[in-house]
Amino acid sequence: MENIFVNISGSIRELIGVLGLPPLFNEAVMITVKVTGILLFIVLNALWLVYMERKVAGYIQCRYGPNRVGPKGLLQTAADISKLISKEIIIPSGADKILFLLAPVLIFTPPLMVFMVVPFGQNMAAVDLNIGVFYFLAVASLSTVIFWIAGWASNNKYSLLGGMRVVAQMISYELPMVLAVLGVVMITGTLNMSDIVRAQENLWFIFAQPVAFLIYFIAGVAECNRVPFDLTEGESEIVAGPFTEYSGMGFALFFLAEYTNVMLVSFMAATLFLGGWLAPFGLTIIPGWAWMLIKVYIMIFLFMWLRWTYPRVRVDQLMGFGWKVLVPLSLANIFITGVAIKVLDKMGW
Amino acid sequence: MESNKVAEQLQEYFQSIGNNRKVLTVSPDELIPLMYRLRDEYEFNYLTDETAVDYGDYFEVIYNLSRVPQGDILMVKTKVDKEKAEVPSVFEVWPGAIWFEREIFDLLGIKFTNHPDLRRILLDDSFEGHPLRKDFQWVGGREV
Amino acid sequence: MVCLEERSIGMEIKKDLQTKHPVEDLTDDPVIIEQVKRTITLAPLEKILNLARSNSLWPMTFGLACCAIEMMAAGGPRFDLARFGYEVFRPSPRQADVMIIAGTITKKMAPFVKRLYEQMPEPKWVVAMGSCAISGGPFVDSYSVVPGADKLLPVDVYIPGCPPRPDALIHGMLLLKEKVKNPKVVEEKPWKAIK
Amino acid sequence: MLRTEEFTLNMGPQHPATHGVLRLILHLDGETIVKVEPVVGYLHRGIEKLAEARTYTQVIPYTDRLDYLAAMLNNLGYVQAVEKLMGIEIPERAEYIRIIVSEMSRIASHCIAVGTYALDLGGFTGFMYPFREREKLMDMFEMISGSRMTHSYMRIGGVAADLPEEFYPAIKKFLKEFPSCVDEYDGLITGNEIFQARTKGVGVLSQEKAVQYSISGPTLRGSGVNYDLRKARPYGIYDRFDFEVPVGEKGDCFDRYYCRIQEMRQSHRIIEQALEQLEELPGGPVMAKVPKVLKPPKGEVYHEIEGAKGILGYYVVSDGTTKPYRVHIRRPSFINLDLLDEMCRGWKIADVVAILGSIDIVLGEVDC
Repeated sequence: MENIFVNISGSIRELIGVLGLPPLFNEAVMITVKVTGILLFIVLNALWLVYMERKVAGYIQCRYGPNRVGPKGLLQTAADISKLISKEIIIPSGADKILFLLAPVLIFTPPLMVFMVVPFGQNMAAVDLNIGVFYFLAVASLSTVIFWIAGWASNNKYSLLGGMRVVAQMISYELPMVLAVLGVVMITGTLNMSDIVRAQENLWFIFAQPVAFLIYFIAGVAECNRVPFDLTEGESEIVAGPFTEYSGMGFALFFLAEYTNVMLVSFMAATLFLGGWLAPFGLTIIPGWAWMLIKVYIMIFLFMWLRWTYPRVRVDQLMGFGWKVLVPLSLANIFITGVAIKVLDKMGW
Repeated sequence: MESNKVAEQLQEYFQSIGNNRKVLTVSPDELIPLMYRLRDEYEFNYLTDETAVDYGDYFEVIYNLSRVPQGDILMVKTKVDKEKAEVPSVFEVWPGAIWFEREIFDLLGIKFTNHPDLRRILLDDSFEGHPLRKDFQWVGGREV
Repeated sequence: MVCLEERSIGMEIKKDLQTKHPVEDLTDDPVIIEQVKRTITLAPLEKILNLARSNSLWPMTFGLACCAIEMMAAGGPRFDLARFGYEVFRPSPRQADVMIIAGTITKKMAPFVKRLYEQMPEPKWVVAMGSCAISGGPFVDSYSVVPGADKLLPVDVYIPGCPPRPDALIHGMLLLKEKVKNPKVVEEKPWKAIK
Repeated sequence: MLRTEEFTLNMGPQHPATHGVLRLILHLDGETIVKVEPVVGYLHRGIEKLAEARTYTQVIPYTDRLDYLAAMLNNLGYVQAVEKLMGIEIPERAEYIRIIVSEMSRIASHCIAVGTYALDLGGFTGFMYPFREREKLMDMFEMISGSRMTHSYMRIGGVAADLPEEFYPAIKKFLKEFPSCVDEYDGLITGNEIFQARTKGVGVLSQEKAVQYSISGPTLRGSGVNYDLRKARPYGIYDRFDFEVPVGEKGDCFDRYYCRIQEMRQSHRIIEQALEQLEELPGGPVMAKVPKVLKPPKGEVYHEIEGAKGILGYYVVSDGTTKPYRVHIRRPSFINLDLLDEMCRGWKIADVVAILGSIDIVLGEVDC
């Protein structure tokens, strides 16, 4: 069971190899198989997360979530998405047509590109980049621009405000995220995702770097625009932020992209801090990739729990907290880890 | 409450003051000095309510003042005839009167002099006529 | 009794084709009639989409008066609108499917109601909740109240009551669900919808 | 030279945070507010004109639809005004029932005020928990008056009907659970650091300005003015119960919100005492001897009570016929709203929502 997926990809490789086509072609086919696999995984998970969020919200608020559509309400999100597909797409007059239609299309690319690097299990990363973490941080910040395009193109004052808030928030929370991840990279000395996971054999980094994990988690919540930092889609202030003007499939893509971002940040948290596919206390009866999924879902549940308890922060408090608290804290964390590494080397570990 | 006591003391300052059944009546031109005196000397510092009634040929504007936090209340009334419905605004005595008077202007058509911005507040600006006047005609929506 | 209303303005689904197609009285150009007959018909795909649409009607946060509080109570913990998947109250008209007119429409508010209705993307429905939205209610002979929402918009479901109980609203939404699932239920057998 | 322009944003009649159909024209400089211009009247149904064409008893259902969150308190105000005009003495039992029912209505109104305030600041769960308590109150109202929100339960001269038997166990169970529920709100909303960060020190209202602008209710008491009509000028039998009036110190959004939470606890105490004293009473009538067709003597009366949102006053002029000549309603939400402009200057958009939520207005009452 452990590397069932590795065997599948191996058998596909032999299947194509038999055709005797040039090796470059094999590589291309392998990559497309992996991309479709990951895309399928993402879309299915996003649909499932929408349902899970509404059920979790229901139980936190002492009411049932959707339980009438399909068995136990499982088809609820399917009904939502197919309804949104068949909705009329309205392009507001005076809107920047190309950008308006481009934004929902682009919103899915940054998370998809980063998922190529995420190690789902023992050497199950689609592309095992040796600068995985750096690639993740670089590409994840692309979605800022896309939100801003959506905000600008819809020619609506609320979206403009939402777009301005997005730029301010996501940029000012990139920095603490990068510095927190730097703490981990200093210990492992490598940027390769799988090596980082292997380095957590005996001690997960959440115990070695608790402060870094906390900063990473808070910055992750801000990156995905989740409550208490959901100022972009501040429901009671600026109606629906950048996607006020989007109807039908445009809105559905933004809706699902939010959950893909949450999944992405949880995957990274699991690999960097919770020891990826390593089983805790050696319980290897459950395969590695299943452990990875369990940890990711624990993190996602944390995101949802946070959403249904906290109100929203104000814009200037958000910026103040980001710059005055998180950045100095993460710098101090880097300093202490540096000193600790030096001291531990001296004591010959 | 002690409206008749207030009435005697103020008798010598304002001739137009009258007192029937515990209500101070005063003419519009002496309204503002009386209000200032009531607020400063008798610390009626809280204007709870200001409204108006259309009695056919004249309007009556009613002010209810009370003392915070003691809680006594006093009613002051002025009369102004219908054609030149012009009452001085008590905005400078109690700034809270600003929306009271806009509503009275909107629904009854009494103009308040030196009121900061006298516009319609409840009805649409394109609405003609003042609904709370007794001679207001309108067609209801009931399909008879 | 919650009653179902055939929309006063003929919207997207035409009657069955054997009878004279309504487009014929609009134009007598055979090409256009042919085109219209070919496109606007109740294809199986439309049936599936109607099924999906009926199970995820997103109402727009558009409370006017006392009925809005009962609408919030319907979304609350006890009468849980979330069970049917209708609890996603979208503030922006672009993402809403159903406009629940909960309260009195005054003449000053009428143009905004009309504009919000036009901003909603097709296919959209209107639920007139409460006797004020149905016919002006206790304020029908006031000088500033529009006597009924159907003076402004085509209304799909009328929910009487002042204010109607939250479970009456849920019953109305279920009726709308029947209507969306099979628009013909209104003409032939409306009582079938009211199980 | 870089020139930044002001732009106006329309928090229009349809907005998730305006508690109904209030339109705020915000003149913004970036995110900070330069000027707020509230536009009201989108729910003006002309109740005062309709009341002139109805008999005295027919006006009662219109008063329910004014502040539709606390319908009992509206009835109480109107009915006591007409009784004062006609000089009717209502039986002791009816007085107690009125007190219990109006304090329950005050708790229901504050439940919604607290719930929607948490919703405006983004805490969706804080909106759901008070609604759960309110549903229990709704059941009891339905037992008493047959309707959840628009009860029209009080009549001129007493109450429509006596309390049903199954009301007493229900209210006792509610009174036992309610304090723990209010502590739960404290934990979920008041104790929440982000909620405190969003409300402490925001939209400060000084005492002199509050009194000058005739603000009333929890908004006035939040600024430290101890003026509650139930204590300052007791009407009905409020002087038989002992309860404190919660008063804030700094007059910011948090104090106004916290006054409402404390007032829920005080109303809970009043209901407990009223219930005990009601049980000792012999079962008397609940309606005074009042003629079927009421013809009050010519004259006028102005009567004020402490409504859920503030001082609710009724000015009734009668010309001796069966229909009132003029009914004017002093609506607290309408008056509390005119100060929104000064309180919001210099704050952000998110604070306009917080300040508007802390004043707690109901559009049915603002537009009458």
